[in-house]
Amino acid sequence: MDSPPQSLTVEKIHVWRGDRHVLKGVSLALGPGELLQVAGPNGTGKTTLLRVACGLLRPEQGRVAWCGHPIAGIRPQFQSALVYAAHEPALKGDLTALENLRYLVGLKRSIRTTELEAALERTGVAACAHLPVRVLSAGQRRRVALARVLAMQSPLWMLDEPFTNLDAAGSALVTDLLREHVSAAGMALVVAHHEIALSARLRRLELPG
Amino acid sequence: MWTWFYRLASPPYVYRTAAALTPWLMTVAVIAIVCGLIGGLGFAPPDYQQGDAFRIIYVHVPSAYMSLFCYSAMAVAGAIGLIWRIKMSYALAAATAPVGASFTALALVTGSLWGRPMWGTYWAWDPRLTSELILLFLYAGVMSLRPAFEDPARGDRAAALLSIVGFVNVPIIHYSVQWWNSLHQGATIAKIGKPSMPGSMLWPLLTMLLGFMCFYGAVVCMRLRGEVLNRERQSAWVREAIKS
Amino acid sequence: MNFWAMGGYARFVWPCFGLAGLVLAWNVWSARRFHAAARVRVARAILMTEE
Amino acid sequence: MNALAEGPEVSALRAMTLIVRRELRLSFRRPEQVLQPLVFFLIVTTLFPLGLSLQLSLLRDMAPGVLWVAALLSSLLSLDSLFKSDADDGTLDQLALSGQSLTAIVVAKTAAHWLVSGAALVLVSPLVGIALGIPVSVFPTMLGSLALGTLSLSWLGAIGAGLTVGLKRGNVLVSLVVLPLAMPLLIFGAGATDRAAAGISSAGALYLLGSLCVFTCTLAPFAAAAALRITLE
Repeated sequence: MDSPPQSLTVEKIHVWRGDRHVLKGVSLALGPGELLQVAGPNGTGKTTLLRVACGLLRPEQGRVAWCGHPIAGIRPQFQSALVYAAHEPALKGDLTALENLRYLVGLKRSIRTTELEAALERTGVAACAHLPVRVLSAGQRRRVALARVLAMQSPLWMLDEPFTNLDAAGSALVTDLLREHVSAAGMALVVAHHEIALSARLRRLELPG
Repeated sequence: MWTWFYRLASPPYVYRTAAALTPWLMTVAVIAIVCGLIGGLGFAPPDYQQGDAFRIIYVHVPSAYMSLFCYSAMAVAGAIGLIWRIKMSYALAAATAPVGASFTALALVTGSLWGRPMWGTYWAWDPRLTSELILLFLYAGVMSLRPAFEDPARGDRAAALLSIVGFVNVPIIHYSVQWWNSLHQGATIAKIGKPSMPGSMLWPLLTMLLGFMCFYGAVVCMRLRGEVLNRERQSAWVREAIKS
Repeated sequence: MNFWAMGGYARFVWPCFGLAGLVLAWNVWSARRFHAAARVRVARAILMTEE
Repeated sequence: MNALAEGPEVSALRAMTLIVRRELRLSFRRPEQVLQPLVFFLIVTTLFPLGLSLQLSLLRDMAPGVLWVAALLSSLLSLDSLFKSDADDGTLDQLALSGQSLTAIVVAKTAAHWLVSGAALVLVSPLVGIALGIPVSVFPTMLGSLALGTLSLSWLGAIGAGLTVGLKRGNVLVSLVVLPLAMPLLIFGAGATDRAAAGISSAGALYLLGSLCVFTCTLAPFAAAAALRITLE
């Protein structure tokens, strides 16, 4: 039986923050193999849009749907298909990189240490696996957070500024990972100022100032 | 029934209705309070045990009653707001809090002034007064939580949740304080309020109660208008209403 | 005169009623002020957007 | 295969054990966070005899109350760390998006928090009991009441911590919010210890404390999860 492909739709989202009308009727749609870059000046609600799309923030108006169902009703299924990497890397300084991954990824799927090590290897921080995150540089932390995104193996990625704190090699790595993910029919919603060097299947959503 | 419910949720309707209700409620309140005062101070006979000191009952009991009533109203309004996401019921909860807290403070002060001739001290850790004091702390918690949030919508919801939790706790606090007091029997002598009261003592009390209720209604309507304006600052109807 | 003496309890009874009056008056005053302040805020917001 | 994937493949119980293990490991890496409230507990109980100018008989009468007030205050201190650090570094968002129910997460986190704060406090309390002159025969009641009381307080505290997690100066506010709710715990807990010290049966107070504990354990997780949902947004 053929089922409709996985898709994320955000329809006419309105969000107020106190008196500020942050998001004014933003809509977007994302299907398999697509990458949507959200861009725009600071303070235009890019992070807010991402938080709405992943269900952390309930919009005053509008709806977010996953495979055609409003996410409020299918929260567990939606969340297990989703990985969100916020601006903060969500790592505990007192735990090692590996422990950090194990505890957060482990909530979503049962995972073996070797898989986690492979993910750290892929993002180039395998050497730091057993170091407390406290001693890592900002760029290395970003890479550990990327390893978490990889290890979750979710079809839908939502990344908030994945290029910050990364050197040229790191940025190239993010682009590579995004390309691989998208060509494997994954979906990605990325907030970035940075031009993403992906010609195929990249769309941009510019939020007005 | 539901259309009525939804109309109540509409800010302009609430704003206009509150404005229309205020003078009526205030008139009834003033009349009832004056009648209650005349009855309580003039016509009610002195208590056979407490003499004229018992007349404090005419402000103490209504304010103590209102303190609980306001807290319940706040919790119920908060629950309605959380369940149906109605902004106006948060506005009602926010308008109720300071009024309820002031009644609680009044009940405490009058209770302790009543306690002085009865117990020989202003504060005897009487169970009712102690519960009333804790209720004041609960009000303080709700009232300081709401403005702590930069986003008023979140402050409203947080305060609503806290008032519901507090509401569930009020009976527990009340009975625990009574249990605690039973350990130290002998500290309190006089029991406030008699099981049976002659009519000439009772009717002024009920009239005062009615007066306090209507007074609460009038003051909340006035505050509610302010809350509605604060919340709907951006909307067109508010601007029209203020311009004219 | 007996009435004002309240059977010797005057210094407890009258402060109670006085305080009750004060609290009621405070409620009316603060509610009015609250509403007025909200009106001023809206009026200011209107001025700012019209300029 | 349906486009809608199944729910989380990790069971709620497994997820909760994982969170408890994570919290415990974090506390062991930062032992000072566990020890500081305990030291505070000891210091506060030292203040009372000094303030009462060593009237030992008076002190002995007051001991259960002193012990309980100090326990309450030091448990409040540790509440701040319950959700705050996770909220600051974004872990709380990740937990909320983990596909597990927020209530289960709250239960796990609070249980772990009680293990390192409340249970530790119970273990230290005999020291304080001896210093305050509480007879050893009272210790079972004292320990039992403290265990039940701190557990309930952790649940109430989870609500308070959840409500204030996004606030910059939430610390004082937590006390303001939680302490009035905790007064019944103090009454029954100190009452039980008091009665045991006076040689009266403390069973009634302990039962009441136990029922309060069951009550908070069943309802507070939902309230705390709701609080987190409000403040996370």
